Amino acid sequence: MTPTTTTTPAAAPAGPAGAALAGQFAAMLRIRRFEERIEKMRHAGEVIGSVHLCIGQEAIPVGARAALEERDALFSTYRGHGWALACGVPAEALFGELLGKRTGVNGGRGGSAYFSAPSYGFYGENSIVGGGAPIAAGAALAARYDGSGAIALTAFGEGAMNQGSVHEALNFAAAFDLGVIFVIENNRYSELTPTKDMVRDDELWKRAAAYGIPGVRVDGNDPLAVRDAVAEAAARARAGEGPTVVETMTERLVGHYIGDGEAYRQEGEVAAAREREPLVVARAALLDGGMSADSLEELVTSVEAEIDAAAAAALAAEPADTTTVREHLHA
Amino acid sequence: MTPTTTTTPAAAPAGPAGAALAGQFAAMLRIRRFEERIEKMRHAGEVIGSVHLCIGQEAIPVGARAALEERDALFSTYRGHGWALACGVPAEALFGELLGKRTGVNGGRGGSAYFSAPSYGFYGENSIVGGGAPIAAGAALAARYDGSGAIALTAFGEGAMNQGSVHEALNFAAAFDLGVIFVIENNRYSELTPTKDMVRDDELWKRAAAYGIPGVRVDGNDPLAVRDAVAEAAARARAGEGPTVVETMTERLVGHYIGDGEAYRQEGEVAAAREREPLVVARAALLDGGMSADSLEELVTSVEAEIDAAAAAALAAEPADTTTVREHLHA
Amino acid sequence: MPELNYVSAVNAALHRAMDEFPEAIAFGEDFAIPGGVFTASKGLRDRFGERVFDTPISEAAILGGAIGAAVRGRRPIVEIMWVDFFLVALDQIVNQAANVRYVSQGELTAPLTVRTQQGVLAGSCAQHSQSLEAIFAHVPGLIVGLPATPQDAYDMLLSAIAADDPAVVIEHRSLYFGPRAPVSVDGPIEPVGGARVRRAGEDVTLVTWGAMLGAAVSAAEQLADEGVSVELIDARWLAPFDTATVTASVEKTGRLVIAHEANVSGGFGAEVAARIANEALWSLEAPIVRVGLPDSRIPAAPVLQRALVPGAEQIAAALRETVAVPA
Amino acid sequence: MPELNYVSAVNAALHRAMDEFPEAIAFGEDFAIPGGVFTASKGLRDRFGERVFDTPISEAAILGGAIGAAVRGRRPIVEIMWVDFFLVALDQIVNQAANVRYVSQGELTAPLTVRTQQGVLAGSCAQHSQSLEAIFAHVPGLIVGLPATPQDAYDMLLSAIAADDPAVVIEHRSLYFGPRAPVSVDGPIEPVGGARVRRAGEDVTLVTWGAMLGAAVSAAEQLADEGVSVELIDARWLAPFDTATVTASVEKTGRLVIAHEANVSGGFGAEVAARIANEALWSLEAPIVRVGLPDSRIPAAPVLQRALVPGAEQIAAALRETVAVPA
Ligand SMILES: Cc1ncc(C[n+]2csc(CCOP(=O)(O)OP(=O)(O)O)c2C)c(N)n1
Ligand SMILES: Cc1ncc(C[n+]2csc(CCOP(=O)(O)OP(=O)(O)O)c2C)c(N)n1
Ligand SMILES: [Mg+2]
Ligand SMILES: [Mg+2]
Repeated sequence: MTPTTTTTPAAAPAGPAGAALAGQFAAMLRIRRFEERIEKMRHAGEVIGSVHLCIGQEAIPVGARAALEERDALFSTYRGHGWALACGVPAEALFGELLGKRTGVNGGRGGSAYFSAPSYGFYGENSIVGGGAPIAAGAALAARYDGSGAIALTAFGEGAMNQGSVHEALNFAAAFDLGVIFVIENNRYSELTPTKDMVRDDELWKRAAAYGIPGVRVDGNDPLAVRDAVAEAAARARAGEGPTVVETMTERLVGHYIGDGEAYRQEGEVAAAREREPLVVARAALLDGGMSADSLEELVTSVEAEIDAAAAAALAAEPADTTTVREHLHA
Repeated sequence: MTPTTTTTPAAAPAGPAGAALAGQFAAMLRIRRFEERIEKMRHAGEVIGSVHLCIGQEAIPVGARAALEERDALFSTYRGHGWALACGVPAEALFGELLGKRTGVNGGRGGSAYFSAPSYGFYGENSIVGGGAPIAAGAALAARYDGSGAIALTAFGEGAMNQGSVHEALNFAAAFDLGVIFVIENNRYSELTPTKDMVRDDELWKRAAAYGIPGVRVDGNDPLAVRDAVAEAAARARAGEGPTVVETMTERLVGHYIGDGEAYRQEGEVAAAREREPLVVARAALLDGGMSADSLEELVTSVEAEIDAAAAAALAAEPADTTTVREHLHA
Repeated sequence: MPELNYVSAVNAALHRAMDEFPEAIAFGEDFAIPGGVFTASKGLRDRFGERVFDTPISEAAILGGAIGAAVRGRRPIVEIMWVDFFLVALDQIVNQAANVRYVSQGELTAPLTVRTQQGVLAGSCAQHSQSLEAIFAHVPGLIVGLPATPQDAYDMLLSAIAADDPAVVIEHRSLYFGPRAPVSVDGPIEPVGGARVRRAGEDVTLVTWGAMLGAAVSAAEQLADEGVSVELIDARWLAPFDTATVTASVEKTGRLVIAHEANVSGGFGAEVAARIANEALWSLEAPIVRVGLPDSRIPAAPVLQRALVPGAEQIAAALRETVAVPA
Repeated sequence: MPELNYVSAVNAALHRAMDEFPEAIAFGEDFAIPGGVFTASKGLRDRFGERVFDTPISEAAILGGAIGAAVRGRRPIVEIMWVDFFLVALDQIVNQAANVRYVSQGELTAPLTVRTQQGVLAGSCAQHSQSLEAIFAHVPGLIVGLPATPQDAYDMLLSAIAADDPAVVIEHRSLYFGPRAPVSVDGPIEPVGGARVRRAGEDVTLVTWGAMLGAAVSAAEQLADEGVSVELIDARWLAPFDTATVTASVEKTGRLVIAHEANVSGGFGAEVAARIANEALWSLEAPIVRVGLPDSRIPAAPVLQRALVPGAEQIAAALRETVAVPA
């Protein structure tokens, strides 16, 4: 399944790589604009509660999802809007969820940090650090029996690598050759704490060796690099050869959550990161590759129009339905 | 602190290694005879409840304890009688504990699988697989602040390496250079299940690299090899250089617990193990090294006499005190 | 009807579930090839092959694995060997499994069953002795049952497995190798829920569940000898809890004793008392009395355990105290 | 007396504890250099250096680390950022910490304090919203407190830290940045335990704790306007629980309402009801009523949360219902 976007690049650079990059640029931009709009909605008090944006990290979901198929199951963390969008969840239904609308993917029950949209292969966010890793292994286990040939992918932050459940999931999947891909979104911070101070060796991909499985580190700001690494892992998973750890190196350009004062940043850190962030890099590559500034602008405009429309529709929707709030506790 | 034993080898082979081996033989034999007696008591209905014997694994506690000092803190699993004896806990108080006597180290409250004797540096067994690992890291943490120069050692089975808490403890200790030694007692089984089927790579010492700390695998049936590996780890720990993983390879000659039918054994497995078990090996080495059969016999007799006396005294002691059963819940 | 002891009834139910639900899979520590440390899963691996397997000592992976498999169409049956071990991975059942259906508005479901066992057995240590049903019963979204007889070990497990929601079935070690009883093994699978009046009576209501049923029966018999008629209710399921049966009984007897092995404070007996103090207060002719483990940790020595763990004697005393209150 | 809001009172208590107990150390996720995600631990690292540190996202290591340090002479104060996260490592507090003193007959002790916070805040998701005090209060050996005011945030935390047993102090996010109040910061450290009558009354007893106190006060005020005099008890500590104060009040008022944010079934309100239904049954002139979150998972949308989470209105309704019962 390629990343879903309503915008098909008008005049992408020549060749399949160029076309792929243009598509991925559009998909990343779509996430970026979504997140930016959410940030505004949060500040405006339209979205309420803790929100974790993936601004700067968009290449990971976009690249990873491009290497998967529709039948596969994907599990993310609370920082999951980008993953859902990459899976094809309509922006309107996602806006609706965060706005607490009836039209939200979970009718407002999940919220920013814990929604799911399984019909798009998005098996959900998880707000417990590491909580999704064993569940993803279980999804891969299911594929053992159902003949679907499906695999699973779970994404989590580098800080989650210190959580017991992730360790257990890695070993469980390795021992039984489960078709699951463990994607580490390494943005260098565990909330407000530099993760390098919480581990001895911050090359976390190397921990794969402890479980006897392959591990790789790639540029998490390059969607094609992520796609290729995940594609390799996916091939292995689908062939019954078990799990892979894919560590993707990135930077979060905003706070851990909206409102984070970011006192932990080094001088100039975010400014430097903004120079190498995925949209900047992809935009330059597209222009370098021969895409015209006009075509690019057209692409941007069309993505922005889509997001605007989705936001407007979501804002206009009915609030979550309080009359059914007690339903669906049990079958 | 050398392993405590009331028996000083009469005529050990020449040289310090010979003397050490004779001492360790006596210490291992003391554990063996203790365990054998417990087995009898269990079958006789004098000891009641689940009992996990360390028969075949005695070289690990004896060797490891020989590399530690009195100020250090030691944490074991439910398979901990040998560790306690190696720490110098009197056999009588240990018999008493398992027999549910007032004179038991915890007055019968701990039982076979969850007792402690901190005045001997034995901070206790743990009946939750992996539960003791973070606690041992905490004991090492305490030493940071108290100027004691103490270190901690935690022993657990190879199966425990798949438990989340052990992972967290390893990383926590590694990240903060805590002076704790992680001793894996690798007897190849997680209860009734071969551990090699539960991991992809059964060289568990290699997992140390995931945490950026040294790992080593040694012959766990050779107390001197264990001692040396632990001594190296202890030096590192005391120097503030952090934790080490010491994987000690051994074989349990009996069931996981008394009563285990051992259906999981391969044909001839235990018989082969009995040829290379620590007492057989040490006995041969002592004789080879020039110790006379008579001296050896004397040593054996004296250990057995000690165990007999301890058992008899424990059996004669008062049962646990029911009148105080509600005490010590709170300060 | 085969004569089965409790653990064989569990085993029979597991066989039937694997047979009737092609989507069922089953796993746990020492579960498959060894057949379970208490033989509960004996023969499953031979019969159902790869659908039954052993796991590493990784409770979070077992429970999380069950959830992931469940949301993808399987019907996992897993074992947590002791309820105490649940505590290393409670997140997976409370924060994860229990939320699946509700948060997704029913788009996802987690039809998984966790079998575990609990309680004090002579010599069991403090970390292998707790009765923790109250924790699970405080988690909306879970089904919680404690079978007390071979028939219920069979029936309730099947009901839990057939239910399309996460269920925790808590067995008790002390029951596994108890007496055999005829067990009907070909009835339809009932929905979860529903208490059973194990003994009808007029003077006082005794509510219990799990392994305490045996002691409750003895106590009721003792009281019968003394001329007191005890209505004994085996709650069976704590979630859903059959309040109506208890209320109806108390309305008849006017007196209520609740007995469980778990610690008194915060035990599920409190919930039963609270419901009655709300719904049937005017029927009460005596204070509600709870019998349970006094609030203490649990020592290993059998002599100490006997001094703490309540049994028929304590229940009988509570019944006597309750009926002695003048109407 | 400084004017402090709740979280600053927590902060002041932490500073005082680190100052007065040289053996105290303090750690948790984002606790030291960042000063805590809610600023509770601000300034500690600067002032106490290495005695205060940040940890990996490893709750078992945090809690186990605290236990190990405690049995070796330290007095650890640790933070579990949300009570929901406790569930990934509950073993360490239930199977490990709570057993230390009892099993060793007092030879070992675990004088550690875990601070955590809980509850629903507008928009918080199902995995960040639970109120789990009943779980801890069901674990003998633990001290459990829920401070509701800045003064108690200060006092109770110090009491917990000074106690030589494992303590869980459960704060509530919604209180952190509430109004400032004068907080006495140089009184002696009290032993743990003891409820407070926040408002004396004659007609009905209202027992609550934690963040529900605010709603309870409003409800009591509403009822006062209606001519009903409510005796409002802030339980403060669930373990040890001050039953005597509640019993004495119910003996006076004859009516009891219990309110908490936790789910009703299996909540600690059940324990309070059960104790009264045993100790003060004859004083009751109306059924005991509990107010709590109906047994449900917790949705994120504020509008849905408001439809579930009880507040002053629900409490007032329960009080009215209770006083309406004819004597
Ligand atoms: C078990 C658990 N512990 C702590 C938290 C609080 N918490 C939420 S996000 C986070 C940091 C996670 O860092 P990382 O895994 O690197 O992911 P990132 O947020 O950087 O994407 C923490 C500690 C939690 N949600 N769950
Ligand atoms: C958390 C937890 N899960 C499961 C168990 C049950 N159990 C007790 S011992 C054991 C096997 C442990 O194997 P290993 O770590 O290799 O130690 P060994 O017994 O071989 O010394 C298991 C699964 C437990 N006590 N705690
Ligand atoms: Mg991160
Ligand atoms: Mg082993």
